[in-house]
Amino acid sequence: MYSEKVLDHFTHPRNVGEIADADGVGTVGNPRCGDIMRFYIKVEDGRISDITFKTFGCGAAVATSSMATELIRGKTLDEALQLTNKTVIEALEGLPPQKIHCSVLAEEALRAALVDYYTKHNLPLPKELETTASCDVCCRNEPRCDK
Amino acid sequence: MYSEKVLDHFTHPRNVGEIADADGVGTVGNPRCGDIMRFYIKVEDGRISDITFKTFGCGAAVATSSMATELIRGKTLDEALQLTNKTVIEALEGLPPQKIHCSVLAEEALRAALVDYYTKHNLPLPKELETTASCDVCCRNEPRCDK
Amino acid sequence: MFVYADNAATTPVSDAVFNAMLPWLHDRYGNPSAIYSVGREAKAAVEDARVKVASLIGARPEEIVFTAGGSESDNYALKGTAYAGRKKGRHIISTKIEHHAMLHTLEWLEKQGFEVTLLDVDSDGLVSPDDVKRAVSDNTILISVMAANNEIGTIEPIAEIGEIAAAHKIPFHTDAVQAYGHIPLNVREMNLSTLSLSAHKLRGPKGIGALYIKNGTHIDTFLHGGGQERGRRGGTENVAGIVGLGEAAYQCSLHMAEDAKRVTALRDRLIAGILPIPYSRLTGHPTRRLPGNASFCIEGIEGEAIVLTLDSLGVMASSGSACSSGSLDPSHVLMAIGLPHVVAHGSVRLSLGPQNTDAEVDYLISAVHKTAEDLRAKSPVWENNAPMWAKFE
Amino acid sequence: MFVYADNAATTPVSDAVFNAMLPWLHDRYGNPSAIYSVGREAKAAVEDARVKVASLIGARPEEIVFTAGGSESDNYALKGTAYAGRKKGRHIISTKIEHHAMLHTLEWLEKQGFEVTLLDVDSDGLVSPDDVKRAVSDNTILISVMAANNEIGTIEPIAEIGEIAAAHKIPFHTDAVQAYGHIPLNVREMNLSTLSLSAHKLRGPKGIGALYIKNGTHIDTFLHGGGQERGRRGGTENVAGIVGLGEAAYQCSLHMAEDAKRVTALRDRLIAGILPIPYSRLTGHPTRRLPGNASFCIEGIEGEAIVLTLDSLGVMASSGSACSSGSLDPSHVLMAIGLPHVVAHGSVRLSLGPQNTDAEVDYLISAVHKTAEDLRAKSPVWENNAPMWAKFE
Ligand SMILES: Cc1ncc(COP(=O)(O)O)c(C=O)c1O
Ligand SMILES: Cc1ncc(COP(=O)(O)O)c(C=O)c1O
Repeated sequence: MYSEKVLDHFTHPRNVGEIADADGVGTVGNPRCGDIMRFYIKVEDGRISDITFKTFGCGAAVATSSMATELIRGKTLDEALQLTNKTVIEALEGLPPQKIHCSVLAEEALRAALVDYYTKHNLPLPKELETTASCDVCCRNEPRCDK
Repeated sequence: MYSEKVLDHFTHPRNVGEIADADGVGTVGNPRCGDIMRFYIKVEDGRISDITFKTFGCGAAVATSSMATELIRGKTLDEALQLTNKTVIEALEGLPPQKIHCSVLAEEALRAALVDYYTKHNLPLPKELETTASCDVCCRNEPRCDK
Repeated sequence: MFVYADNAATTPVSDAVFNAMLPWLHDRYGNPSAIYSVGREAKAAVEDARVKVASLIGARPEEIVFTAGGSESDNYALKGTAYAGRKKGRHIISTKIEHHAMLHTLEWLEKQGFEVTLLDVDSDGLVSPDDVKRAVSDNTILISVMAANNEIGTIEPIAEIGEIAAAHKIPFHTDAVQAYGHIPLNVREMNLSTLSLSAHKLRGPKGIGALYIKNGTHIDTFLHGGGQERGRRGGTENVAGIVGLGEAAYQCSLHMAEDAKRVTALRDRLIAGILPIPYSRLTGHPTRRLPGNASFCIEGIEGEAIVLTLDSLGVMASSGSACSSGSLDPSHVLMAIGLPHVVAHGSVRLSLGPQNTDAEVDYLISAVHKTAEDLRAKSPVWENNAPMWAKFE
Repeated sequence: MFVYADNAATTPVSDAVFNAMLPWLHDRYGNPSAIYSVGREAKAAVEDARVKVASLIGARPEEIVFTAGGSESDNYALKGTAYAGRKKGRHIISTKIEHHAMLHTLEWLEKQGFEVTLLDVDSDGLVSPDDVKRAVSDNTILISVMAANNEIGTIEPIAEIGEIAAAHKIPFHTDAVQAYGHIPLNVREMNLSTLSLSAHKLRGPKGIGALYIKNGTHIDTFLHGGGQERGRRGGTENVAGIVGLGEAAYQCSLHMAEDAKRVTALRDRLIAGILPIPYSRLTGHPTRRLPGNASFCIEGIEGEAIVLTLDSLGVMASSGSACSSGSLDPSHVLMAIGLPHVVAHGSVRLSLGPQNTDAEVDYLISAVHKTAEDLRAKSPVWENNAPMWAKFE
């Protein structure tokens, strides 16, 4: 059911951990639903110079976190804003249908970390971040933010 | 489904054939039903000195004919009148339920041959033979004379 | 000599199939629904088999659902389509010569309030597409006609009937248990909604089969359970069986055309060798028949006795006579093609496979001749080289 | 090290079973319904297996019908009894912790107009016989309670419930797929009308099972077809599978008591080794549980991730977490015993069999400890050596 890539990113997740002096931290998900993702970012010269995550969740949740951080690391803030769950899924060589929501969660976690960064640093929120949905409520018999 | 004994009597039937100068011949069954049995008997000194059969029918029909002739050969007429399909079934070490009617047919064939013998020789019909049922009609969706 | 000539009943598993199955029966016992490694390798084997089973009939892999055999597939197709279509109508069209897995399921559906029309066939066992057309009503929710008959081997005009079904937008099922792997079938060209198949008829193992379900077909689940087969058929997958079916289908994709040619030649020689027996006849269509099927009626002797006598000569064959079916009437198929009872009682079917040889066919011919002679010599209905009913004809 | 610890999902086929099956997969391919010699020898093998399967539960051989596995047996028992009893009533009693083969069949029956009461269980997973008694009405036509639960291993009070069913003359079914061959069962003492079992849970092959049907039970046929299984289940018999099931049952009749003792000791050592993990708990009854079942919830980590991490350490295990079941909720069983979602997400089941060793148990203990540590280190809900929800408790 999982691609080799997903299994590899689950078993050897890249960028796990915390950043003590993070510029932005975003947490999405709900423990009741069984997934929580937290992304930590460090921003230098308009670029995401460091990014790490901690994830409570299934194989796909861990793998999408790992892959998303890999794709984002070193990107400019503008580039980071363009990351969609589709890119993550492609990079992982596919996800089973019932696991698509994990990739959405990863996208949301990054956006939450970016919102945190802009807010903490009193910067104006880019348009793209104004509509950030929360995945907190998307549990229990409802499609969980599956786009 | 068939006992070894039935298979043996089918494959190596005893007493197959005709008796040219038979003292009695009895035919029962209906070709439409798929079984016909004909018994030939020779009577000497009140004993059945020879008995043969010809049978059109399934394995059990052949085997019961064979076994019935074996059981009868050499018996007195009175003893022959006592033969029931049950004795034949036991001697064959059992028959599948749907094949019981074959053993009935064998009993009927013997009785028909005896009736023929008594009639041909102008002898009074023993009581036991007065009620001989005919198996000719017992076909098509009715239990075939299964006792 | 031992000759297995009952390949329409079941076939010997081929070496290729046996060897493909072995690891999955012992060392590789993982549950395909499990996400760990030994589960994933079982899953991959199942999906590989699905591709092979699908490609033989031009289906997509996801249109194949594995079942426990032809009977389950037939039950699933009929009950599943009937219940899914219940709101649209209650009328089902099928034929008088279907297998009991079909007929008994249809009887059960009648008890549940469905109406069943069973079409007649002609004396060769052919269903007429015109009859199908005439039987269709607004109320019809399913047409089901077997691809080829198991007793007499007649191959039905499935493509023509499929066109009628398509024109009326009625789901169309075929029981292809005898046909799959033996003759070319294409689910798209034949406009099929569902198709039943069973592994043990094509040198695969017993107890495994599949139902093709065209994408988009409305069908109720028959066997409820876990999420196996994408929720369409519950039960831990019979991995070894599925792998065996996949390999059997694959072997057919390689060898079906050449095997059919060779087996047809054997069959025709067998038929030519047996028909000289006086008062014998071929049953089923003379040319539109399964490559391996040679079925006859031999008058004056009884089918079960024929089978047992052939058995004593080392030949495994079968019969549709009343006795051999354990019922009072000869098989419904022999009745449907209009044979008199006295003729149908002498039914014998020899069915060949690619493993049968020329020498075996020679032996079969002589064994059937010998059997007919032996049994006729013992038969009270055989007089002066003819059955006693001949004089009434 | 490789340790297979998912024996509740499926078991490795034992050498005895494998060897018993082999000839029937290849050389001895006869159809048991055929009357010729190679058919008769297959028939004899099937009947021999039937005796073995029956004797393990005190049934008569003719009370055993072979099926394609536990799911088919469950479907057959429920639908067959419901339809046969339809004129008497429409009410069925079962429990919230049944397998999906039961629950999904019951849902389907509800759609057909039957009424289903699903009883609650206590926090150990036990069904209360008093609840059964209270649920019975004049309209009740079937009571069905599983013999032992597949996820948490709890063994249900079947004998007590059987007495209630008998007192009310209501047919009583049990899904004994997890129990058969593992714990003693007696169909007469337990007043059972029907009992489902599946070979691959007792070191037999996948895709074969049986339904015990007490003589005289009114039950509709589920899988219609030829006259196989005395007309009660159509389809060419899976001879190799049936022989495998028979041998597996026979092996259990020889070794079940001693195996259960040994496996229980392994299980208890495994439980004792895992429970020291902080915020971990055993699920299911502490003592009334299947010999091989050791199931836990470990807080702060997610079940599918546990299974995949254990896989990377060579351990095959399973989980009832939402993710691993592919649904949004943790398993209905974990919900039924009242676990909060956050706890249930951390579910992991290790299930042992007689082939597991002491050294394997040692390895399992260390692998689970390592897994919990690794995943907790990556978990945002694990803070200061406790799950973040601990502070709210
Ligand atoms: C309790 C229970 N019932 C039914 C089943 C279904 O059995 P099978 O997978 O053999 O169809 C299983 C196992 O999968 C089970 O554990
Ligand atoms: C035409 C046809 N349909 C259905 C079946 C049933 O298949 P199975 O025995 O695999 O259930 C058979 C063979 O037995 C068959 O010949």
